[in-house]
This record gives sequence, structure tokens and C-alpha cells, in this order.
Amino acid sequence: MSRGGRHAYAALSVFAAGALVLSGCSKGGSNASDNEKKDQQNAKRQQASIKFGDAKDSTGPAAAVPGAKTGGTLEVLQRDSYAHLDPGQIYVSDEGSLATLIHRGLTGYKSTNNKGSGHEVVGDLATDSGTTTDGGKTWKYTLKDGIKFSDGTPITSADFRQTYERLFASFINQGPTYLQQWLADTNGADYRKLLPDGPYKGKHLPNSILETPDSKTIIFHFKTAHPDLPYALAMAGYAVVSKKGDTKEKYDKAPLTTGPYKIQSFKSGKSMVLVKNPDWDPKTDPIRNQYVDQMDFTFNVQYEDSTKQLLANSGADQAGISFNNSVDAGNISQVLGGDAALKARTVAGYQPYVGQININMKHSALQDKTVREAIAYALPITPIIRAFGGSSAAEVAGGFISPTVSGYDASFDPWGKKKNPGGDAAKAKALLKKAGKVGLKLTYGYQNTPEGQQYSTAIAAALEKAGFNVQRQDIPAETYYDQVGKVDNNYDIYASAWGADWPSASTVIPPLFDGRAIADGSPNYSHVNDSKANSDIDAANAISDPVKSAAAWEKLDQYLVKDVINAVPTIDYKQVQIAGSKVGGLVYDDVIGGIDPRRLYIK
Amino acid sequence: MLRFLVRRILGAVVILFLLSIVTFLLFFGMPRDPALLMCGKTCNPTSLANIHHVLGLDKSIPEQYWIFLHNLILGSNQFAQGPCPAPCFGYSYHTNDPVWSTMMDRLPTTVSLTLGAAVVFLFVGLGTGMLAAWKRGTMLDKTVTAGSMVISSMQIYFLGPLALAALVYQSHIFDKPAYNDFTADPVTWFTGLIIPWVVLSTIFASQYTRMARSSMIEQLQEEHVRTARAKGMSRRYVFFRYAWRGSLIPIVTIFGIDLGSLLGGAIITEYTFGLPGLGRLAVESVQFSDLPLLLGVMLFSASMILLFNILVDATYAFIDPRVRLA
Amino acid sequence: MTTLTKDAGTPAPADAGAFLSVRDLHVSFRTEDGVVRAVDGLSFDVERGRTLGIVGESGSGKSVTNLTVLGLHNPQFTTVEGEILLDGQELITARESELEKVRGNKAAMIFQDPLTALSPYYTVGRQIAEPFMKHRGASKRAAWDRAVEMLAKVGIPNPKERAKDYPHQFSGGMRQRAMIAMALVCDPDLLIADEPTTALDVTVQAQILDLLKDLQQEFGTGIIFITHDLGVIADMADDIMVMYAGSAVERGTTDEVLRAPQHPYTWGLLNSMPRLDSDLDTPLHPIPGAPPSLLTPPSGCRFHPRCTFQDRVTGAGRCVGERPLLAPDRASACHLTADQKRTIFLEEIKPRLA
Amino acid sequence: MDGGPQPDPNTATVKVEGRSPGQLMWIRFKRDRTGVISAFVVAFFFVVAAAAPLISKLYGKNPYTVYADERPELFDSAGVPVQPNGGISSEFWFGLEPGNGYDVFTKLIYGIRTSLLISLAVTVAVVLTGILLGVTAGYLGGKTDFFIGRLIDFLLAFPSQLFFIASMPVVVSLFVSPRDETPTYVRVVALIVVQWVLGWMSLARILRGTTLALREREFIEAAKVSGASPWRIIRREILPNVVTPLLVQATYILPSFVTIEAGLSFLGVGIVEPTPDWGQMFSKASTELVLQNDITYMFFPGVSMVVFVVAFNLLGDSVRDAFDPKTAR
Repeated sequence: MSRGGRHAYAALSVFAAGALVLSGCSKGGSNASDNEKKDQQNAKRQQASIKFGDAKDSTGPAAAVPGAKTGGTLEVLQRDSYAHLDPGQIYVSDEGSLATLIHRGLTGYKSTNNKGSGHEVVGDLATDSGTTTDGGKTWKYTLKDGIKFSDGTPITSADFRQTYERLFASFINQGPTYLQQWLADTNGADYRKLLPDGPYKGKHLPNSILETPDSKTIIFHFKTAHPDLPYALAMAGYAVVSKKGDTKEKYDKAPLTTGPYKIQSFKSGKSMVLVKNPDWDPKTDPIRNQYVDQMDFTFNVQYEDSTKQLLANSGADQAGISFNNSVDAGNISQVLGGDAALKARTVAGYQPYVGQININMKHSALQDKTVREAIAYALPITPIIRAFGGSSAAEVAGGFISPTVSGYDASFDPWGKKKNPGGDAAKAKALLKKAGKVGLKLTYGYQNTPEGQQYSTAIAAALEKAGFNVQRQDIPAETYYDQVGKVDNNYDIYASAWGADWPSASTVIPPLFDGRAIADGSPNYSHVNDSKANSDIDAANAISDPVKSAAAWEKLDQYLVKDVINAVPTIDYKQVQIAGSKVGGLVYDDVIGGIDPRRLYIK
Repeated sequence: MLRFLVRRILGAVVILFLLSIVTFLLFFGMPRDPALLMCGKTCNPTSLANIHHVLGLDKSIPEQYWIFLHNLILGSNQFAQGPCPAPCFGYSYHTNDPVWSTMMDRLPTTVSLTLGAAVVFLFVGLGTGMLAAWKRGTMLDKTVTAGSMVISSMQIYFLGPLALAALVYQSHIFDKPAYNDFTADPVTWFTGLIIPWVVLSTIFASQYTRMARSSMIEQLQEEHVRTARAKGMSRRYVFFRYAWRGSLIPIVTIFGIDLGSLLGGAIITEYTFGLPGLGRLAVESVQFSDLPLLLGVMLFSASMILLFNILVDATYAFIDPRVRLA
Repeated sequence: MTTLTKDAGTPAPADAGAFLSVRDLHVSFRTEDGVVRAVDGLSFDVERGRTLGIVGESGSGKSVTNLTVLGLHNPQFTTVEGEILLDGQELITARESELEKVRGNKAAMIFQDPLTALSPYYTVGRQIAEPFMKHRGASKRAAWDRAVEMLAKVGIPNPKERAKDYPHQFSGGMRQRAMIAMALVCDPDLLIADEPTTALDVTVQAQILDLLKDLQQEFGTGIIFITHDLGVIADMADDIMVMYAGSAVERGTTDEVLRAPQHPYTWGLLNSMPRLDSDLDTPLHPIPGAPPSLLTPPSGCRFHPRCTFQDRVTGAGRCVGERPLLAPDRASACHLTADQKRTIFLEEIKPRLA
Repeated sequence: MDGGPQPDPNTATVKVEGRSPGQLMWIRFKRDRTGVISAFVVAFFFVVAAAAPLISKLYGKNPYTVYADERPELFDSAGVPVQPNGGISSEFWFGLEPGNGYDVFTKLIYGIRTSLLISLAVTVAVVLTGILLGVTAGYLGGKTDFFIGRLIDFLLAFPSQLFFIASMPVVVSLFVSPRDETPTYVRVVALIVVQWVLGWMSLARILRGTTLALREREFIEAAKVSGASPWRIIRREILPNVVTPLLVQATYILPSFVTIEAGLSFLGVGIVEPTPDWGQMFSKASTELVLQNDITYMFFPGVSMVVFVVAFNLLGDSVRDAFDPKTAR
């Protein structure tokens, strides 16, 4: 049988149903064939533990990228337009990538090698990654000299006060909330009570919480220790906003920038142009380089289109790249199986997300551990991998900690999923018998997307084989997490995925499994409240040495997966990205979870 | 003529008004809360309430409807995102862009798609249809009839993917359909739309062929056509002067309906080819339960349909002297 | 079916006066249900300046015959045999282009319903002018003037203006006048009027008939006048041909046929026709039964299923078995002997009529 | 060229042979070869749909088995059959569906079953509504006619597809079932309802027209004069006479509803996995996975639907011609 294409083309010109049938040939197998070598290489990529840098590490300029040249225009093809440019509203990864170019905060991640796997947290606008004398309750930051906004006004502590206080205003509702919660010392969204209208109605945070004694100093006072603050402040969501230039809602479309680039034009849903920011001084920046003169963004470019263009590698596309589009499933084999030249233009790595199937611990039937074990054994991973495009897009996960986060253990696999990703129906059935719960009704809430529909049906089928009575319920994709996030939701099992906000499990385990944080909308989707887990979380949180804490988190992760079984880890998300042949400095950065835009240059 | 226009336009306005109410009720019948979508990763009652307030969803439905009408007619400066001149559909919940400009952004795609295809299928369809009627009973006629029957029974959601698979994915002859601004680069504009055009007009043309043929043949059996021949007028003359005139009426009618509904957003076509037109916008507005957008698109599509109804009735008067507009 | 069908209506020598002479015409259609023999061996002549009236029930083949004369039948479904000579020109075999030269020029037609027969899309003036331009090669201008002139001739008040009107703006009678104007615009030698008055009310009817007569006087046109109304015929025609089931059953001058009809069918027609001069209590006698299906015509005399005089025919079953012939000139196709015909009419039919 | 005399054999034949129009239509229909053949094709589809469970029993598979997990060796990690032509084999006659690897053959016949069921229901609903409103408007005239007319205008101004998409979730949410799976019948009912609401107008208009014409006819007048009740007149005189246009229209609208239903499922607002459905197979066929790797798959729903619609339309034409042989073809 020959390839379908040519036949079908000929057939298309002859509109006869019969002819169409004849031409319906297609070769077997998907182009997304597995590529073992890459997998192992990926598995080896494991986030080395991160250290907090001192003043020396924090002084600019950033290390030059080997062989980098300045000048040229970079063509950036993106699927999604940027919905938010206001730092306070930035949380999602593609906006995060952009933020590395235009926004700066007190701290940031500096690459310690050119492979994108080694990082340390250093002072970005601040002189160092922060100093604490009492194990993380009080943090002091001092601003560098010569830091300016893109309108030329110097950045002062007043701007930072504005930046943090406006996070409490109601129109800021998309960004991270760690800092707000820490300042208000609350869970959930109660923090807004601390400063309901933000700084706009003349109220401000008292010095007992946020102190700005002079124009260069910012001091945080927390009630409880938060050794992770340097990580948190590195999030784009906490980058600085100009007090003078704060236009509230409108800031979201036209912000002042502090990074090496500023926004020349932005047509939502269409295009964006970044140009060099003359007010950015490399000497103040240990993290970013500024090689390219200009970056032209085009939006609404679907994965297969960006891939096709970059593969074609002609004209402007030679200097083309996409920060967040991955190679589409259809072309993945062509890319991975390509020649050396192509390999040089390709990067692959893990995204910081780990998928899991949550088990609703609020439902009495599921409080029986044997039943949960049965689920854990029965659950097949293959349908999920299939739905996301095969082994080059996802691989079986052992624990909740992603390979990009310190504390990941590649060998950990309690349910034998890595050996037998199809699940073990027989063993599950036996356990279910033992628990006397054969025919137990499981309400399975699934995300109503093509993928969701596909894998949920397959998973349901597998669970049925293991003796469960599965009731699938579709949940609108757009409100999925809000539905399953409700404490009294009706679902017994449901998938979720969580990405670390910074490469420490402290942004994975506590939000997902701290029983004291159970509330509507809290990401503790399985509503687990395990006293041992809770206390271990506190213990780990208190460890200020990143390396030690990583080890603690790893132990806790394995305890949860093996012994608590409130959720079953499913997949580690992976992606492959490609760039044009003239693009230099191509690196997959594990913290960003994609190509690192800060190092790029045009050959 | 004037009276006709006034009467019809008033009628249309009433219909649009009712439609907007229906849409409103429909929206609040939806089992989803738009605020949830904007509430983000760390959602909870307080922030939800906040968003409700910002969107004005905390007001009563009639109140919200009143505000909507007011803004639509008079425009508004109440929006945090900035002033919104009439016709103001407000700002999209999802993108925060003004609905009107969003629609105007998407319109060119739909218009290019529709008009491009319409020109082709109208002429090809009428051409072949009349040819078949002229050559009635011959082999040609039979082939055309059979062919058009088969093709017109194909659906865009079959022919479309087929064309994509054959021309784009398997043989890489064309690029994936895309809309490029005509003013920016006519060539890419053309190449980007060629597959949708071909598919769309193939299906429609076949329908118009059948229609043209049958209505032509019907006309040819009219008595006045026979009279014309009894006067010694040549077959060609009778065919193109007498029969064709009358055969236009049903075609104009259908063409009006098709054009109206296509310009209102060719949902399935745009969905099939991934073209960012009004149809896609409509689907998105439902997906993200984006009331302002939904209302905007609904009313726009409806007005297109109504507009073309009026145009069709007006054209009757030009075709048939017996028709008086009033 | 009888063997005699072929040579029914043996050709009479086409005499010099005849402008149109039809010989042994056979017309049949292929329909969904089979072959319909609409005209079956028909022969007749029409001379310049004279009017031939053709009478018969609907479906008796009157209209078909005359459409065939101008070749307006649908060649796809129709087969025509026989001979049609118009001014010496053979029309059945003639090519379309030749026919076009004849139509509306030498021979024109008036149709029954002027509303549907005129195109609603063009002005009356234009529709009248068209054939003049075509056949006389006249200029638009000249043709238009001619149209106005014709409208005036057929008695349309203020023709200059009315010519610009569309048919739907005319009254029924005026439309028919316009039709006539259209037919006569190239003063044809033969005018075929297919029930031109049935769609009109009586007074208008009279006007139209007078008009036709006057015009005939003026142009010396030969007219074929088709109707099922003997009253009209009596008024209009010089000769009459009675048709039944696709063939002629009686022919003669108007006087002969109306005064001394010879065919039972003709009698039936006369019987079924109300007369102004008859007293109200004299009952009408419609012909029993319905016209036959032309798909499967009755054998022998086509009229026999409805004929009440079969038993009088000498020789049993002749009516059923044998097709009666129609001799040329004054004649009727019936197996009754000439005496029988006379006596029956005088003794049994006449009394009922008056 | 046309315009030639075409006698009306209908009346002619009636007179001699005295057959009822019904019998005549039947005779004429039987004579129409295309009509008969397409009738058989259509019938075939309905039989297959009705007998789907039986067929798949004999065939020994059902459309719900996830062969991608049952028989992993037949698929790659992305769920595409490894054998050529979508894994067509003596075991899987129409191959396997990329993704979860359902058996295409059983999925198709069950899919046809679902689609036909829905469309049939819609057609019935539409016909009934059409008769009710159309005949009422036409017969009563006056205010009733006016209001029904305005209602029709209003509904005709609806952007129907958009309305379908917007209203499906609403209608579905009307039947809430907290703990259990949203039953397929709910979606089915919803599909029927939305299509019905915007589906009846054209038919109603036609019937209104016919009734209006009939109302002026002598026999109705006669019935009126003889003092028959409106209801009786409608039942005895009007309904029998609208049967013809009704039957013809019905044969035309059913396939159109089939395609609409498929369109909705194609857009993802209709029937969803794993319930087999014609349109849902199309949406599967338009995914990257299929377009890239398994073009074969799309021919099974595609060709079968084309055949079905063509046959049904031809049948419609034949029915029309059988009732009224004079119509142009």
C-alpha cells in the first residue's frame, strides 16, 4: 500500500464516491513514532538542586552566550496571543516566557550552565537574593543603582510598594497569590481583606508588614517563616510596576517594562513588536542578554503551522522561533529522526507539569485504602499518553514531582506503571473483592475536550474491567478546575495537572496535599487531610537549605503516592521545540519550561 | 420604495430586539458562570464575587439587559477598559477587547471566504445549470445532473477534511488554509483561502446547478415562452430573454439566504479550516460563555440574514415588473 | 386496433386554393404512462380569406394539431408523421431555422389565455415589435411605431402610452387584443386562433370576434378557429371540422354541418349546447360517458363506446371492429347510411333542438 | 425545446381505469427505476440501523471496546493502527479508529443508528408542527395567520447553527443528574428539541400555502355551505389533500436533518464519545491524528453519508414525480 496523499489528490479531482474509496489508502502507524534515545537523554535531565546567590552572583552583566552576535530581527511564532501584560496578572507559562524579556522583579533565575538545567536564584533588581536573619520571617532587599523603567524614570522602593499593594485590588485576579497570602498570613483569598482596594483609595500596608524605610530598601515582615521568598519573588507575577505609570486595568495592555526589551506595538490576537529598551542597563542585570535588535511576534500560529514553517526554514523563518509552541504530533518523527543540522535546531525537555488522577477523599467509599489501591492498580496510563500525542509528548510518571524540580526520582514506580502502563485489572479486581466493594460506583469527572473525552472513555473501560461501575461526567473545559476544586463536588475521581511555580517541591506538595488548606478553589483537589503529611509539610517548609529541603520533599512525595494514595500520578508532560537555522543560543530551560528567550541571537 | 425600506427595516429592528432578549435569556440559562473562567487558578467566593461585580453580573437580568440596550444605542464610558462608542456591545469577558472591534477584526476573513466562494459558485452553478437545461436530455445534461446530485450531497465536514488531508497533510501541495490581510499581501491572501473557496464553492455550485437547471426547465414550459416561439423568435433568444428572466427569481431567493447566513459566520467551514472568522468567534463566545461577544455575533449574523431578505425582495422588483415594493 | 388506421382519410388532391393543407397527420407523445396518439390520421385544408372552425371536446387533438402545424411541439417526446404544406412549403421536415421564418410571419397564432401567454417581463409594445424586427428586419424605432399602429388597429385607446405598459396593467380583453395585434403585426396569411375567447366574458368575446372578422376582411387572412363552442363557430367559420379522439368525424360548410349534421357525435354536441332561442323547459342532453383515453383508444369507431345509435348500423359489430372513413369535402365518418343519418337527425334530434 | 403540448395522462387514465391517485402514484413509482433502487438503498440503511445490535452480535464486536488497550500490539503510542489503511483486516473489516481504537465497522452502523433515530424523531416532530401551525394559519387566516407568519419570520431570522451551539448546553442542563453520567438520551433529546424548534418553519409555510389555495376550492366551499364544522373540513377535506406536498417535503427534510445533526456532533455540541454517531465520526476524521496518519478512516462515515443522502434525495424526486408527473426534471 502506498501513501494516501498522492492517490487522494488524484481522487479529489474526480468527484466520484467510488474513486474516493479506492484512494483511501494510508500507511500504518502515526508519524509520532517513539524515539528512545531522546527519552533516556530527557530522563537524565534532572534539575540539580538550586542555591540562593549572594551579591557577587547577583551583579551584572550576564555571562555572554558562546558565539553570540548582536543585531538582527527574531521572528516569533506563537499560538496564543498574550491575554495579560500586567505583571500582577501574569501566571501562565507563555506569558511567563515573554515576561523574562520585559519584566524584572527583585530576584530571578540565573543559569549556571549553558544547558538550561543548572540554575541559582540571584538578585535581579535587588543586590542579592535577599537576606533573612530569622529563618525566613523577615526579608530585606536593597535595590541596585541605575535601574529604570522604559520611560526613563528610576525604580524606587515606592514602586515596589505600589507593585505589591495593587495585588490586593480586585482587578488583579489572574496572578500568583503566595506573597499576598504570606503577607496577610491567610489561606485562600482572604488576603484581599488586608487591603480591599489596593493602594488606590489612600490605604497602604503598615510597616509592620511591608516596610520601605528609604528609596532603596524593601523589608518584608511575615508572621510565619517563608524561606522560599527568593523563589516566589522571581515569579513574573511579582515583577515591578511603575507607581507613576500605574493605569490599573489599562496597564494590562500597555505596561512599562524594565527588561532588555520594550513593547513597540501590540495588536491583541494579531502581532507584537519588541524593540531594545535603551533604559535597560546590562551592568545591572546578571540574568539577561540583549543580542537581537527586534522581535516580531505573530499570534494564532497553530503548532503544525509553526512546525511546518520552521522546518521549511526559508526566508524570514530562518530567524524564526516559537517560545511556547511545541512540535505538533504529526511532524515529531520528522523532527526527531532528522539529520544533525535539524537536531541542532531542536530542543526537547520536560514541562514543569505532572498529571494525576485525584481520588476524592471526602467520599466515604473511597476512604477505604484497599479500594484506592485497586484504583491505583487498575488505572491505565496508556490512554492519557495516547491522547496527548504519544511517548514524545508524555511519559509515565512515578511521583508528583516533575523531573524539572529538585527532588525527582526517576526510579520511583510503586504501581509498576512504567513497566505495565496498561494497568493491572486482575490485581485490582482481587483487591476490590477483598474490600467487598465489587461494582462500586465511581463518578468520573472528565474535562470535556477531545483529549479528555478520548482518554476518559478508555480509562472508564479499564476501571469497569477491574469491577468498578464508572459514571463519566463531562465538565466544561473552561470551568473544569473550578468544578473539581469545590470541596463538595460530586466526583469520585478526576484528572488534574499541577506545575511547580518554582523548581522546589514546596510549590507542589503543600498546595496539593496540605489538609489544612482544603477550601473551595484550593488545588488540594483530592481533599486529602493526612496528619503525617501535614506535619511533614511544615517540617520541610521550615528547612531553609534548598538541598536539604529537596530531600525532605522527595520522602514526603513517596509517602503520599505509596501510602496515602489520594491521587495516582499519571504522566510527566514533555515537549519538543524547533527553531530556524539562523537562531543561536537555543536552550531548553527547565525553570521556564521551554526555550530560554534571554539567550537568543541571530547567527 | 422608501415606504418599503422603512417598513422592512422597522420590522427587522423589532426582530433583532426580540432576538437579543432570547439570547440574553439563553445565556443566563447556560449552566456556566463566566466569572469562573476569569477567576483563574486560585478561585474562591470572594474573588468570584469581585468579578461578578466588575462584569455587572450581580445586577438583575432586566437591569443588565437595560444597560446593554443603553450602551448599544448611546455608547458608554462606564467601562474600566475605556470609552465605548455606539454601537457598543461592551468588552469581551475573555479577551477584554471591545466586542465591536473584535467583530470588525474577524469580519474580513468571513467576507473574503464568503464573497470569494459566492462569486465562483454563483457563476459556475448558473453556467452549468443553464447549459444542462439548454442541452436537456443529452449525455452532458445527464452527467451534470448526476454529478451535481452527488456533490451537493457532500458535506463541508467531509469534503473539507478530505481536501486538507489530500492537499495539505499528505501531499503538501498547499499550506494549511489561513487568512492573510488582503491589503498586506494579495497573493498570500489568495493562496491561504484557495482550499476553503474550492471546497465551499464546489458544494454550493452543485446545488445552484440543480436549482438553475430545474427552474430554467420550468420556465421553458411557461405559455409565454411558447408564444415567443410562436412569434418566430429564435431558440437562443427565447432561452436568454424570456425563460432566463423568470428562472432568476428562485435563484435570487436562495442566493440571498445563503449569502446572508454565510456572512453571519460560516461556522462549520471556518471550524473545519481553522479560519478565524465570525463563525469561530461565535463558537468561542459560547465556549467561554462570553455574553457581550455572544450578543454581538448573534445580532450581527441575524442582521446579515435580515438585510439580505430585504435585498432579495428589492431585487424581485427589478426582475419582475408585476412586483411593487410597498 | 383495426387495420384501416393507416389509410384513414385518404389524401384528397391538394386543390390550388388551399394555402394550408394537412394530409394524414399523425402525432403521438411518449409520456410516463405510454404513448398517447393525440392526432391520428387527420387531413384538412384552409384557403386564404376563409375561416375553418375546428370543434371538439378538450383532448380531442384540436390544439395539438395546430401547434404541430407551427412545429411548437416538443420534439423530444413527440413523433409526427404525415404532411403539412404551408404555401407549398413542407413544414414537418423543415429545419428549426426555416420554421422560425414561418412562425409569426406567414402563420401566426393566438392563444387561449392572454394573461399567461404574454410575457410579464416585457412591455406590450416590445413584445409586439419583436417579430416585426425579426421578420421584416425593421429598426427598433420603426418596429415600435408599427407596434403602436397595430395596437391602434385592434382598438386600444391611446396606444402610444399603453405600448409602454406591461401585460398585467391591461384588462383581459385588451390583452387579447394585444395578442391579436402581436399575431397580425407581420400580416400573416394564416392565423391560428386557439380558443381565443374562452377566457373572456361574453361582451368582450363578441368584440374580439368582430375584431377578428374585420381584420380578416382587411388582410384577407386565412383563419383556423379552434373552439368547443358551436355558437361561436356558427358566427365565425365558413367551414367546420368536428374532431373526436384525434381525428375528424365530420366536415363541411358551416351551414351544412349545423343545419344537417350527420355524425352522432355532432348531434351530441348540438344537443348539449344551450340555445338562446330555445324555451327554458327544453332539457339539455349531454353526451353520455367521457372522452376516451388516447393511450388505449377504443377499437373501430372511436365514438362507439358513447354512441347510442350503434344498433342501427347494419352488419353486427362493425362499429367495434371497423374504423369508419371520412371522405373528402362534405362527409362524416360513421357506419350509418346517408338515409339513416338524415332520418335520425330530422326525426329524433332536430325536434329536441328547437 | 419544451412548451409543446403535454396531455395530462393522469386525468385521462383516471377517467378510463378509475384508479385512485394513490394507486396511480404507486404504479408510476414502481415504473421509476432510479426511484425503486434508491428506495432500496434507503431501506437498507434503516434496516442496518435497526439491526445494528444483531449485526454486531454476529460480527462479534461492539463499538465500545477500547482495542488500543485490549490489543496494544495493533497500535503505536499515539493510538494509530500500525497496519496500513487504518488496520483494515479480516478481523476488523473497516479497520480501527485512531485514538482509542474502536472497531470502525460496528461504530459506523451504531452511529448510523443514532443519527437516523434522531433525524427521524425531528422529522416527525417537524411534520406534526408543520401541519398544526401551517394548516391552522392557512385555514383560519386573519389574526392567527398573521401571528404564525410573524413567528415564522422571527425564527427564520435566527442564525440557526449559532443558535444550536448556544442552546445545546442549556437544553442539556435542563435534565441534571448529579451523581450519574449524563445519559446519552439527554443529549439525544436535546438535539431533537433544538433542531425541531428551528426546523418546522419552511414546511409550515408550504402547508399554509396549499391550505390557502385549497380553502378557495369549490369542494371546500361546498363543505362549508353544507355546514360542516371547520375541524371536520380540515380533517376530511384539507388534510387528505396536503398529504402529497407533505410526503414530498418529508422525504427532502429528513436527510437534511441527518446532515444537520452530524454537523452539530462534528462541532462537538452533539453526541460525544463513546456514543457512536455519524457526525462524531466526522469530527474524529478531522483531527490532526487522522489527517496526518489515517486518511482511510474518514471514508467510511463520509462515503456512507453521501450514498445515503443521494439515495434519499433521488427517492424524494421520484416520490414527487410519482405524485405529479408534469413537474420538470
